Amino acid sequence: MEQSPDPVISLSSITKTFPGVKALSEVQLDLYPGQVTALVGENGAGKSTIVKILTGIYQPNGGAILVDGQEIQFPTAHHASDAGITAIHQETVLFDELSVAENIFIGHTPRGRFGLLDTAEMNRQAQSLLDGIGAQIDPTVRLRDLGIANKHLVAIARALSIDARVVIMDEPTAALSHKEIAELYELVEKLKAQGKAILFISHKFDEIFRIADRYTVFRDGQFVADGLISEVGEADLVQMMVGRSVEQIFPERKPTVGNEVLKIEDYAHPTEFEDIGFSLKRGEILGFYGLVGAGRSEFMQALFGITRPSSGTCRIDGEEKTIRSPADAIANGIVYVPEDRGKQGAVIGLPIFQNVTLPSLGKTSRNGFIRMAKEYGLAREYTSRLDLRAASLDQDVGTLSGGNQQKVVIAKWLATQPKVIILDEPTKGIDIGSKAAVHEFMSELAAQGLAVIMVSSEIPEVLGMSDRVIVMREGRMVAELEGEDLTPETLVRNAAGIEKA
Amino acid sequence: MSLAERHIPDRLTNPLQRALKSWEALLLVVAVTVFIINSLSSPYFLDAWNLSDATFNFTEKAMIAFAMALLIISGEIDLSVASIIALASTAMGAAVQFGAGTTEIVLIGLLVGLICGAFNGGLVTVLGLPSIVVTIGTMSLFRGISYIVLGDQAYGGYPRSFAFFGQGYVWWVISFEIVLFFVLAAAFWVLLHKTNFGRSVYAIGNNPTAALFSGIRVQRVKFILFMLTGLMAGVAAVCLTSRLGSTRPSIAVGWELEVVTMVVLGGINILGGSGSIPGVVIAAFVMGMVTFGFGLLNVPGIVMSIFIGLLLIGVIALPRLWSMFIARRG
Amino acid sequence: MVKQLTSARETILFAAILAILVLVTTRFPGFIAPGNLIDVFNDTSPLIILALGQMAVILTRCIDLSVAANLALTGMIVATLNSVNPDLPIVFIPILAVLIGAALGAINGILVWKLEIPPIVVTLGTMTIFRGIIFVISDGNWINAHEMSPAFTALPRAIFLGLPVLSWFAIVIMVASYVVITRTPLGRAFFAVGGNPHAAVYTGISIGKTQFAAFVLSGALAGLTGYLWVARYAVAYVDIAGGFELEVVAACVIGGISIAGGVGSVGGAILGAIFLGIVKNALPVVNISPFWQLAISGSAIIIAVAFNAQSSRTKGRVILKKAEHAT
Amino acid sequence: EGAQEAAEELGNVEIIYTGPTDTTAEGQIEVINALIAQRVDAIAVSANDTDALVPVLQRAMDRGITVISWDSGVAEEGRELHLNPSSNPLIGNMIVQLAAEHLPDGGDVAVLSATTTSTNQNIWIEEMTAVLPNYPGINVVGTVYGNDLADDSYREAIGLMQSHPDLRAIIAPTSVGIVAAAQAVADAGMIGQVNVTGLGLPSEMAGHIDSGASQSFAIWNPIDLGYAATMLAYNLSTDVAEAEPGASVPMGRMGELVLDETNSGAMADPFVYDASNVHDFADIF
Ligand SMILES: Nc1ncnc2c1ncn2[C@@H]1O[C@H](COP(=O)(O)OP(=O)(O)OP(=O)(O)O)[C@@H](O)[C@H]1O
Ligand SMILES: Nc1ncnc2c1ncn2[C@@H]1O[C@H](COP(=O)(O)OP(=O)(O)OP(=O)(O)O)[C@@H](O)[C@H]1O
Ligand SMILES: [Mg+2]
Ligand SMILES: [Mg+2]
Repeated sequence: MEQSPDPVISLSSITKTFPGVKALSEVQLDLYPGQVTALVGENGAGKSTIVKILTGIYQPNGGAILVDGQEIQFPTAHHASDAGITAIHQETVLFDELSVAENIFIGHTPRGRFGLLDTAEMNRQAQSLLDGIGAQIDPTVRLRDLGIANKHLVAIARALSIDARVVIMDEPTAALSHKEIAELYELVEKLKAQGKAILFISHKFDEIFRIADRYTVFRDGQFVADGLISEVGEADLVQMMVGRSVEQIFPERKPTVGNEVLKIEDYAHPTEFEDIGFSLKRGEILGFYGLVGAGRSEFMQALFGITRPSSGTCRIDGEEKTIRSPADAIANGIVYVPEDRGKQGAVIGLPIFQNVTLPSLGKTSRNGFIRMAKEYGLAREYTSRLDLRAASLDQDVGTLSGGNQQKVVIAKWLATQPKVIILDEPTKGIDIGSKAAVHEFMSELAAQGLAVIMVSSEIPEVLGMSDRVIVMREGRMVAELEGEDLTPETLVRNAAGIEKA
Repeated sequence: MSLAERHIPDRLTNPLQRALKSWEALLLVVAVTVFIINSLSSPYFLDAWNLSDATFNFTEKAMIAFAMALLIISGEIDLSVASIIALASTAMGAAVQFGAGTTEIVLIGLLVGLICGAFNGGLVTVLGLPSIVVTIGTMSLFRGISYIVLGDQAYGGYPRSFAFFGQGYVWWVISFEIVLFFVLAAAFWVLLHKTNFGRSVYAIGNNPTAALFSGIRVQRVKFILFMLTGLMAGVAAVCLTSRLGSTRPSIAVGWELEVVTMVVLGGINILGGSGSIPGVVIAAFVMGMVTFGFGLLNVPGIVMSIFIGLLLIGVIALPRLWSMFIARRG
Repeated sequence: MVKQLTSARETILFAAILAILVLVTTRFPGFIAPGNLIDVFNDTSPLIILALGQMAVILTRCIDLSVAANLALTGMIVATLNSVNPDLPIVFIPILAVLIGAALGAINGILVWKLEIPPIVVTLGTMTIFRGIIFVISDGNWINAHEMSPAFTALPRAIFLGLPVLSWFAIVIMVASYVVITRTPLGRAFFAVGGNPHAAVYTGISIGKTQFAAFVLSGALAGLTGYLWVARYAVAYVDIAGGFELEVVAACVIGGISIAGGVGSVGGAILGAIFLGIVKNALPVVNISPFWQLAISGSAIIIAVAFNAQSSRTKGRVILKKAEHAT
Repeated sequence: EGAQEAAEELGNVEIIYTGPTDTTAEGQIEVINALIAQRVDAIAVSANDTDALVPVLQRAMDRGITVISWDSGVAEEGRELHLNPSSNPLIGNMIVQLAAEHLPDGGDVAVLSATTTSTNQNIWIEEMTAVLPNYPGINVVGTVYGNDLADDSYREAIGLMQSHPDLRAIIAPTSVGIVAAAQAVADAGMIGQVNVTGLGLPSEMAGHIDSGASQSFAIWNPIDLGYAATMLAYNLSTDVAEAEPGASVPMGRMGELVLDETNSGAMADPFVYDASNVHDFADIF
């Protein structure tokens, strides 16, 4: 450590409290020029919170921020970017109604005559930024017309549009496909070469070991350790993160496959997907793999009754059913854990226990009248099975970290005791400890005879958990893989549409 | 995984403590203050008959406010309620001309309210239009139909027995309207706070997408809420028409804003998602008492409205100013 | 892409306006005489000015229900000032009106910004408070034509290049709004704050300050309209422009400005106002019974909004290659 | 003012002058409730709605309060007597006569009223229609409503001039409407062609008489009206007089009010103002 240069930015004894939660308690963090520092920690460890403090979105309750040894404060996001700090945030914080170029430059648009905004100049600069990161996006299109991956690329371009010395990336790869992730790595190398200090937050260990030079570990809002990546192993890092060792990531399973619960034939939608058909048996875990934007979520949402397919049949336990709404799907034992937790999963504003019982109100009430004791009972049962971390059950879900919100959403569905559970990216943005819990839980569910559909973009997860995998590309089923055929190579080949060599 | 059971308590603060710090408690303090100021400033205030007369200042509006509270919690709004009163009242008046009896008149009033509510609800839920805009439109449309029917005429000649709803007394100074007010308050309290339906209203108000993904029939619940609001406007139309004994198209002009003011004063979040019926009940009393108290002091109505406006902003602003003040000192 | 979508919406509205004109002309040919159209535009000018201010507010996810009361209060103040001190040079009057209106708007803005009270609550409150203050200032009395100086009442109706000054005010404000909304950081901020307030914070835009600016703008325009209104009708009293706030909001919504914030265009707001203005002016001319007017304008609002929603309905994403080519 | 004058003359009377937030019947009811609560001796009301106030006023009478209506009346069962500022047939005749005087050859005339529900407006227009046959050549082409709002009235007046190019006069029996119509005529450059007349206040109309937009208009003296209403209320509540058909009730310097079969009576004839006298009164009311 002695040979490293002075840090560009250094945080010391930073404390941040929210009503009822101490998100950060006297933590420290140093970022060095030309180096990538990985910030690791479980869900709710306070990673995103420190990012928001660094970018002027939150004000710390205590501690100091030193830039080049000078103490400084960031009352607004402008102050932080003026000090040369830029960030790609965990949530995509962009404007659907504005154009790509406007999104990239909002807040610091080039000015032309009379101090008015210079649109042409802005579009040109945006184009060159996008080209620079290998994104094929027209800067004049409206953001709402882009897919989720492209939106993320715009967010990256936006961060780079500020001439920064410190670049922060909070889970930048969560929504990106392989190709885009590779390009991101290249970009990181380029930034490093330019001498920028990079803070990289990720739950994916392969990534961290590939690109980071240093690490800092937080646990439950406290600083645990930091050092050089070259001096630690994966197991040590995990140990520091969770305060215990996590040995085996995917549970050993002996699938006991029962009779068929769900049979889908010829599901099609005018614009999103077509020709989808498969069958699913009790106790089975069926994986759905594909690149982001392959239409998996759209199909699952049609299956769950959010959108209506234009044709196709759905049989449950051999009986043909028409699912017109999520209420129908739930009544027929199909439930869906959505991908967009904040928008579609948790009802922020309602307490945890009410979130859990929302789809099971029929069970916790008598003749439509609520029984509180039953509600608390049900909520307690399922949240403790998922090892939820919260101060109390009547706390607003909005005050939980992302991973814990996900647990509440899963608990909500398990409480309905479904026949088929669809999990759309169930471990996206979840820390390694909770991830293992979710995986264990999934196999437990399957062992109890539940049929599980798991949509995932992570190959290890798909391979580790699924008994069978369906690959989708551009709205169609392109392969159904099982046993021997199930290899990383076949998955990627089918998902990307590459011909066999 | 350390399965050392992490115990999560049900609640951190006990319900009583919570109630003491609530909006309703604050409002109750305001209500008691208003009551005391009124009785000190006018010798006429503390008189059973006068207080009874004063309740008419708010009962009809409050009946609509209960349903509007649910609608606003669900994230929608209905600005056409006063116009629904006009249309329902017109329909009742027309029914009288065709020789309808009291029962038929009341049924027609309620039915027209329900239909108007369904019309709003249909435009909002089936066509997916924003309710604030739809109901600005139907606000003109419903009252406009009354004008087409009645023009510069008035309907009168309501049967004697019909007068009971707006002018009748159940016992001594206890009017039918105040009894109905309390019955409806209790019914809406149960509906919002004690039933699955009420729970889904809150869920929809906080996050309609997640509510839909949780199997709640969002559009159906909203449609029912619009019908309920229309129905309550119909109930108010029956009471008001009975109290006035006649119908003109200009009946209840401007009530929509008073109803919304009452709801907001009652602590219902105008953005949806939170609020309670007891709050609305207390707010109704506060507004009624304030207008009556000022009336006794012969303050012109327009000056009174300054006070209502200040009350509306002040009741929300003061606690925030106070906590800002505390934060600055601490 | 942006242009395509907005212009599609505006074209429909424009077509609707033409259709009404044609319909009215079949019954009363004089309506589309240039002179009359100028009159109609002039009559609609206050609505256009107010709709442009309201547009800024609605873009930031707020609503200003106090515009009509602000108009009336500012109108009353400048009229009182003029009657007390008729020698005050006329150029000061509109400037003063803008300042008073902006100050009233700033009250709304501060409450929304600093205390984070929902705008509908704030402006519902200030709406009644402003009206009450007019009563207190005027003691319920009117200020009539002969109490105002001739210059005071003459300004809006003076003809300049064939158009009344009132219309010129509207035209200048239309152009200025276009520049502010499309070509300045403030205009961009209006869209950002309304489109995604959460993200606006991340880009260093202050939500509160932007909303404050929108309220001040709306207030300033309402104040200006207050003077123009009082001078044009040569009378000031408590109830002038009563209920006009809903018409202003209706104009914006008909013009395709999303009440949810972040979506809208200057052209839309103007067309929305003109649409209502023409309906309002056409009805008495074609001899439709006055009792029908309310119902007709109500239906017009509903139909226009339903139309708008239909034309701007998003197709969603297109994943299938086949479907992509088909659309 | 007139009421104060009467109060001073009587010595032992206190006047409470109050009004609702807006001009609706519901608002007036709230005010009347507050007055009942204060156990006033008499209520003199100018009603927003003929019928809607009846129940509450009956309750007032049940509690021993003298109720009279003035200017804009209440249905018979809701008051003891009604004081018309002038007799309705007289006003109906007056307004059309004012128009006819300046149209020796006849011509098209339109009416600009207040709201569709104003009791007094409707009665005057009815009376006017009744006497129309006495004015050959005068052709009433329509009635529009300006809702007693300056802008609506203005727009309606403009609309009238557009849709009836041969319009020669606008009769506005409302003080808001007549001012707005005069302004509209002036702005449209129709002075000399369209004459505005009706009921208005000298203080508001002086300018328009000067400009020629209006040749003449009529009104009663509102000070006298307040005075008379107070006197009547006093005399009824102190049982100096009874309100019954055919009775006459004294009203101080205004003489006596003779009641007809509906217990209503007229105070005095309206007075006509034109260029010769309007400025003498403009400062008074
Ligand atoms: N606005 C807020 N209000 C209240 N509590 C908050 C808020 N934001 C974060 N927290 C709390 O602060 C803690 C840290 O959250 P943070 O989002 O920083 O975690 P994280 O490490 O980024 O987790 P993840 O990996 O799930 O994204 C959590 O306990 C969370 O509940
Ligand atoms: N342009 C967009 N606008 C709004 N939401 C989008 C957009 N693009 C994607 N999404 C949302 O992002 C999610 C992912 O998109 P999509 O369903 O196409 O991918 P997928 O095949 O399910 O892949 P994955 O589940 O791995 O993201 C969906 O929930 C979709 O609704
Ligand atoms: Mg995070
Ligand atoms: Mg997906």
